Amino acid sequence: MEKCTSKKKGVFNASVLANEQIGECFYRLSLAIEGQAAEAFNMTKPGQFAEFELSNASLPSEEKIPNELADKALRQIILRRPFSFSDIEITGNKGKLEVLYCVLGPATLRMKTLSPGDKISIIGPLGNGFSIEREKTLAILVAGGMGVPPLLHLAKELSKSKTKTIAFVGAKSGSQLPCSEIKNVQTLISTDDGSMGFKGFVTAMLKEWLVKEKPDVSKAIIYTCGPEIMMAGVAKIAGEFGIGCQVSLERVMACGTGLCQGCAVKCIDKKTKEAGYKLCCKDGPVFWADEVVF
Amino acid sequence: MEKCTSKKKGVFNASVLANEQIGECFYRLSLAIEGQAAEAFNMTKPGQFAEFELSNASLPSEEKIPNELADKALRQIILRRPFSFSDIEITGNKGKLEVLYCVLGPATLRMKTLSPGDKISIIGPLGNGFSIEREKTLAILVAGGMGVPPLLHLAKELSKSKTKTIAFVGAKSGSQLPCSEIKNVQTLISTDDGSMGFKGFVTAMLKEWLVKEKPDVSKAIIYTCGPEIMMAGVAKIAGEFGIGCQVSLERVMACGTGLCQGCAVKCIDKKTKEAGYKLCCKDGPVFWADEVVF
Amino acid sequence: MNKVDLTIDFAGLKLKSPVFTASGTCGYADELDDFMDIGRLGGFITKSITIEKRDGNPVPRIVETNSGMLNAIGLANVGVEKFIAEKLPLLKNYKTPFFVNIAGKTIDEYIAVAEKLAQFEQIAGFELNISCPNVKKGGITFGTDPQLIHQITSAVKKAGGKKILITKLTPNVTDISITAKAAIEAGTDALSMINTFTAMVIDIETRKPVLANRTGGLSGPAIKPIAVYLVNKVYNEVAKSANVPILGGGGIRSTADAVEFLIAGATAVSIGTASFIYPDTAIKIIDGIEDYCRRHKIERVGDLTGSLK
Amino acid sequence: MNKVDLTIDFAGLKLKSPVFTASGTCGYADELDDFMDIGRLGGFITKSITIEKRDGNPVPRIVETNSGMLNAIGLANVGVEKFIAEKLPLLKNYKTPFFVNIAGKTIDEYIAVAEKLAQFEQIAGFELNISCPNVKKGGITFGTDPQLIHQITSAVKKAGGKKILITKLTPNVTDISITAKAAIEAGTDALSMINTFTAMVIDIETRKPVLANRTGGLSGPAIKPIAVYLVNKVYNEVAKSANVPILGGGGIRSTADAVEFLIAGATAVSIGTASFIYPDTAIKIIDGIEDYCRRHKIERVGDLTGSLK
Ligand SMILES: Cc1cc2nc3c(=O)[nH]c(=O)nc-3n(C[C@H](O)[C@H](O)[C@H](O)COP(=O)(O)OP(=O)(O)OC[C@H]3O[C@@H](n4cnc5c(N)ncnc54)[C@H](O)[C@@H]3O)c2cc1C
Ligand SMILES: Cc1cc2nc3c(=O)[nH]c(=O)nc-3n(C[C@H](O)[C@H](O)[C@H](O)COP(=O)(O)OP(=O)(O)OC[C@H]3O[C@@H](n4cnc5c(N)ncnc54)[C@H](O)[C@@H]3O)c2cc1C
Ligand SMILES: Cc1cc2nc3c(=O)[nH]c(=O)nc-3n(C[C@H](O)[C@H](O)[C@H](O)COP(=O)(O)O)c2cc1C
Ligand SMILES: Cc1cc2nc3c(=O)[nH]c(=O)nc-3n(C[C@H](O)[C@H](O)[C@H](O)COP(=O)(O)O)c2cc1C
Ligand code: FES
Ligand code: FES
Repeated sequence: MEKCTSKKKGVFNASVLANEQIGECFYRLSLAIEGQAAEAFNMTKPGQFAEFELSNASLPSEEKIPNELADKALRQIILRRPFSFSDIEITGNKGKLEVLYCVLGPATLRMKTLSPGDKISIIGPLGNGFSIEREKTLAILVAGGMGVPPLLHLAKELSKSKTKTIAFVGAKSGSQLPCSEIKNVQTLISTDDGSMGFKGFVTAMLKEWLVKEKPDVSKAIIYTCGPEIMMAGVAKIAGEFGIGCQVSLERVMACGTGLCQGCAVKCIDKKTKEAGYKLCCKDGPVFWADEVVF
Repeated sequence: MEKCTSKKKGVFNASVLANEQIGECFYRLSLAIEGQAAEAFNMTKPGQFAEFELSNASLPSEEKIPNELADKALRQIILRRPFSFSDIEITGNKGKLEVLYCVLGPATLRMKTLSPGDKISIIGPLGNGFSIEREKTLAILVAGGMGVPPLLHLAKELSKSKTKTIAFVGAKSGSQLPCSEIKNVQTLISTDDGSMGFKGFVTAMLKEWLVKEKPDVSKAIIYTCGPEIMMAGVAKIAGEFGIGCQVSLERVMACGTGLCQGCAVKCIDKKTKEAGYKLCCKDGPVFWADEVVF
Repeated sequence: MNKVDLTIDFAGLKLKSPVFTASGTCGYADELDDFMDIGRLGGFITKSITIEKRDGNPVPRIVETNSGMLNAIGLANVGVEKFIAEKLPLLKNYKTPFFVNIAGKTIDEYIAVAEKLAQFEQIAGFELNISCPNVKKGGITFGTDPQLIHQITSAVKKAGGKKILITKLTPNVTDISITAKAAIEAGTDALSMINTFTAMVIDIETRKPVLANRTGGLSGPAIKPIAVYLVNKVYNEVAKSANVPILGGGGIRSTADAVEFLIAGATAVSIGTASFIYPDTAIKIIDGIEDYCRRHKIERVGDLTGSLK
Repeated sequence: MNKVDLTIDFAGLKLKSPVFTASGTCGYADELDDFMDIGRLGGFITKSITIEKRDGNPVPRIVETNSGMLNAIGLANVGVEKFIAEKLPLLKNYKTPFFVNIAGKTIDEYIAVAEKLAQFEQIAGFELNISCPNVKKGGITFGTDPQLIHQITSAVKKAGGKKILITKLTPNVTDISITAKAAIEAGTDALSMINTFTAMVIDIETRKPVLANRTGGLSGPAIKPIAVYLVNKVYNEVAKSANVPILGGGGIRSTADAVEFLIAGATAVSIGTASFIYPDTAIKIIDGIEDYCRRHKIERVGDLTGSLK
C-alpha cells in the first residue's frame, strides 16, 4: 500500500467550533486548527486518525448519563482516544476537522460536553489511511454503524476523481445512522430491523448487488469500515468475487503512535506466508483485507 | 457548645446560578437548591459546611491554569472538598447557597469552570457552626485570608440580633480580599504589605485595639477563621484578655461526615484535662479556642 | 424472572445481601445511618478495636492520590472497654450483623479483645486485622508471615468461641495464596481481602512526606484491578476447594465494580473509600446487583461467585 | 543561580539528564523521535528483547483502569538477531545512551542475549527484566526469588562484559529490599523500580477477563504512591549504603511526580505510560526539573537524590 503517513504529525491544540447530536446515535464535533496543526493535517488521507485527550472535559450531569453508562462514567480516564474524521478542510493555515462519534463510555461521554470555544489536545495525523487506487473506476464503500465516518471523508475525496462510487451502509435501524445518504454518492441502506432500506445485513445486500450488477471486478475496489465481524464478511465476499478490498480496523489503543504495541493485528506476510502481528495504529488502521487474519 | 448540627443532612443536588471572580484571589459560586435540600439547609449555622463533589467538572484549558498549579491539575481527584458558606438564603422550599473560594489545586480549578445550569452534588449541612452566645453584646470577628467567607455569613446572622459587631480582616495585600468591608459591620483591615489599612498582622491590630478600646471582656466574644497560625495567635490574645473565643479549624478531610477519622484535632478535655483527638468535621469545625491544642 | 435471591451463605451465616461496609470507613454505624438504611447491609464491620484506647496518628492522616487516597489513621479507637460500654449498646438499634475488627500489637492483645467481646450477642463475628500498615509494631509483620498468621488466627478463633472469624489479608506479599492458606488451615471461617498498599506521598516544596506518619495505606479505585486479581487467585488456588468464602474489596465504587469481585470469586464485597464520596454507596450497590442479576437471569446472587469464564 | 547541573553520575556513566524512557513504552526510538529530541534523555531503554522473536499475546492487550492501565503485550519483539540487524544500526543516529532490556524464559536465554549484544558500542548497558508479569515462564518467578535473582544477575553481568547492568525489580514481593539486596550482591550496577503490578479487569457482561492473557500489569498514576514508597524503602535500607543508583518510576506524569522519586532516593526517573498521553513528557520533565532546581537553589540535580526529610 502506498505510504500515506504525514511526516509532520504532532501534538496540537484544537478548539471546538460546534458539537451537536445528529440522529439517535451520532454526534458531530467540529474543530478549528491553525498554523502547524493545519499544515500537518493538510494532506491527511481518509482513514487516518488522531488521538484525542478528553480526560479534562466534564462529564454530563447525572440525569443526562444513560443508565447503562452510569458505572462506566465513573472511570477516571487517562488515555487518549482514537477518532478518524468524516471531513477535513484546510485553507491556508487554518483548518476544520469534523468527527462523527457515538457515546459509548467515559471518554465519549466527556466528548459530548465539549462546547464552542473549548480547547482540546489532539495528536495526529496518525496511521495510514485508505489508498485511492487511481486505476480503479468503481469504488464500493461498505460502512456499518460506527464505521460510517471515515467513509464519508473517503467519498468526498473520491468525488474529486473520476471514480464512480457506490455506498452500502448498514445499521441496526434507520435512526441510528448519521445520514440517510452519502453526498453525491449512490447510497444503498440496509437495516437489521428493516426500518430503512434493505432488511438484513449490509453484507447480504452487497453480495446481492454484486451478483446482480456484475461489475468489472478488475476495475473495482472495496473500501470498508465497521464492526470487525462485518468487515470479515465483506473481505470474504471481496475474496470470492476477486475484488481488491481495504479494511479499516479498530483496536483498543493506548498510544496510537506505535509506542505500546497494544493494537496488534494478526496478518499474513504476503511473501513468507507466515502469520505475525502488525500494529493497527502504525501499519493500519487501513489494511488490505487479504493480509488480515480475521 | 450548643449543638447546632442539623438532623436532616443528606446528599443533594445543587445547580449553579453564577460563578465569578471577585478580586484577585476569590471566586463566588452561587447555588440554587430546592425541596429537601432547602429544608436541610434552612437552619444552617454560619461555620457549618458542605462537601462538594467536583471531580466531574472540567479543568480550565491549559493556558488558563496558573503555572504553579499545572502539575497539581493533573491529579485525578475522587474525594469531595469541604466549603463553608458566605451566605445562605432559604425561602420556602427554595434556597440559595453562596460560597467564596480560592483556587489552590485540582478541585478548586474544576470549581472555577462550573457555569450556570451545571449541577453538582453536595453533602450537608455538616459539622457544628459558630454558636451565637445571646448574652454577649460585643462580637469581635477576626478573619484571615481564606477564612473570611464563614464570617460574612456570621456577620449577617449577628446583624439580626442586637449584638454590636466589629470585624478585623487581614490579608497579604488588599487585592487578595473578597471585599473591602463587611456589610453593616465596622471593618478594620490589615495587610502584610500595608497596601490597605493597618500594615502588619491582623493579630497585632486586634491586640492594639483591645488595649486601646478596653471593651468589657465579660460581654465580648471573639469568632475567628483563617490560617491556623493566625487563629493560634488570636486564641492566645483571647486568653490573655480573658475573652471567650471560637475558632473555625481546617483539616484535610476525606469524608466530612465522621466516617474516616482523618480530620483529627488535638483537644484538651476540659474535665479530665487529658489531651485527645476530636474530629474537625463532626465535633467542629468550630471549637472553643481554649480546648484546642494548637 | 421475578425475584432475585440476594441472600448469601457466608460461612454458615445467612446474610441479607452480599454487601458489607469496610472497616474504618463507616464510623460506628450512627454516622452512616443518616444516609441510608444500614439494616439492608450484609454486614457492618467496625473500625479496628484494640485492647487500649488509641488516639491515633497526628495529622495529616489523609492525602489524596490519583484515583485513590492514603490514610494513616493509626487505629484510632476508643479501646475495647469503652467500646463495650458506649458503642455496643447502640448496635442493638440496627438489624445488621456486626463484625468487630480486631487489631493489636501482640497476639495476647488480639486474644484479650476477642475474649472480652465473645459473649455479646450483638456481635456476629470478628474481622482479624493482621494487615494494617499504619502501626509500628504488629500489624503488617503478622500479616506477611504464614506462621504468625496461623498462630494468631487459631488463637483468636479459639478466644472468640462460636463467633465467625474473618481474616483480613494484606496485599503486600509475594504470594497471597500462601497467607490465605495459613489462615484457612488455622481455622478461619472467611477471608477478607484486600487491605491497603503501603505507600507514600512527598510534598516537593518541603521535601517531607505529606502524612505525619510518613507512610499510609493506599485505597480507592486505583487499586481495584490488583484486588480483583488477588481475589481471583486466592479463590482458584485455595478458597474454592476449602469452601471458605471471600469478602472482596478494594476500590469498589459502582455496581459494576462489585460484580467484578463476585465473578472473580468473592461471596460478598466490602465498600470502603467510596462511602466517603457517596455515603449511600453500599445500598445503591445492593440495588444495582439485584438489577444486574435480573438482567442476566441469575436467580441467586451466590451463583455469580467465581463464575469467571 | 545561573545554571543547574542536570547531569548525573549513573553507576559511573555520566548522563545528560536524570530522565529515561521506560522499557516497552517508547518503541525503538524512531516513533518517539517524531515528537521530541531524544538526544536530551539521560537514557533510552528498549522494549524487552528475547533470544527468539516473540509475536506477543493476542488482543486485547490493553485495558484502561482508574488512573492507570493494564498491559499484556507479552514481550512482543523482533528477537535479538533481527534487533542487531535492523534496529541497532538506527540507534547510531541518536546521541542517547541506549539500554537494552533483556528478558527470557531461562537463565541461558538471558545470557545468550547479553552475550550477543555485549560487543556493540551503541549499547550503554542492559536492563534486566526479571519482573514482567505477562509471560508464563520465567519473568515473575525469577523476580520474586532472591536466589534466582542472584544467579541471573551475576550471570548476565558476566555475559555483558563491561556494560552497565540495571536490574529491574518487581513490586509483587513481600519485601523488596531483599530482592534489591540480592541483585546488588550479585553485582548489579543499578536498580530499576518498579515494574507493573499483576492485575485483572473483568468484563461483567461476558464474565471473561478483558485481556486475552487474562491478567496484565498495572502501570500509570494509580501506582505512583506505592512506587515512591518502595524507592524510598530500598534507598534507605540497601541502595544508599551500597552506593547503587536507583532508576525510579511508576506513574510519573509531571515534573512534580519525577521530583518526588528523586527526593525519595532515585538518581534518575523513567517515564512509561505518560508517554502514551503526551509523547514529549520526558523532555518536558527535564525542563521542569531544571526549573524546580533553580527555584529551590539546587545546583546539581544529584543533590535532590534521597533528600527526603
Ligand atoms: C482508528 C480508529 C478510528 C476511530 N474512529 C471513530 C470515529 O470516527 N467515531 C467514533 O465514534 N468512534 C471511533 N473510534 C472508536 C473510538 O475510539 C471509541 O468509541 C472510543 O475510544 C470509546 O471511548 P469511551 O471511553 O467512550 O468508551 P470505552 O469505555 O473505551 O468503550 C466503551 C465500550 O465500547 C466498546 N467499544 C469501544 N470502541 C467500540 C467500537 N468502535 N464499537 C463498539 N464498541 C466499542 C468498548 O469495548 C467498551 O465496551 C475509532 C477507533 C479507532 C481505533
Ligand atoms: C470546614 C472547611 C471549610 C472550608 N471553607 C472554605 C471556603 O469557604 N472557601 C475556600 O476557598 N476554602 C474553604 N476550605 C478549604 C477548601 O476545602 C480547600 O481549599 C480545597 O479543599 C482545596 O482543594 P483543591 O483540590 O483545589 O486543592 P488541594 O490540592 O487539596 O490543596 C492545594 C494546596 O493547598 C493547600 N491547602 C488546602 N487547603 C488550604 C487552605 N485552606 N489554606 C491554605 N492552603 C490550603 C493544600 O495543603 C495543598 O498544598 C474549607 C475547608 C474546611 C475544612
Ligand atoms: C480511612 C481508612 C481507615 C481504615 N481503617 C481500617 C481499620 O481500622 N482496620 C482495617 O482492617 N482496615 C481499615 N481500612 C481499610 C479498609 O477497610 C479497606 O480494606 C481498604 O480501604 C480497601 O478498600 P477501599 O478501596 O474500598 O477503601 C481503612 C481504610 C481507610 C480508607
Ligand atoms: C505497554 C507497556 C509495555 C511494557 N513493556 C515492558 C517490557 O517489555 N519490559 C519491561 O521491563 N517493562 C515493560 N513495561 C513496564 C514499564 O517499563 C514500566 O516499568 C511500568 O509501566 C511502570 O511505569 P509507568 O507507570 O510510568 O508506565 C511496559 C509497560 C507498559 C505500559
Ligand atoms: S496503540 Fe500503541 S502501538 Fe498502537
Ligand atoms: S473528614 Fe472523615 S471523619 Fe472527619
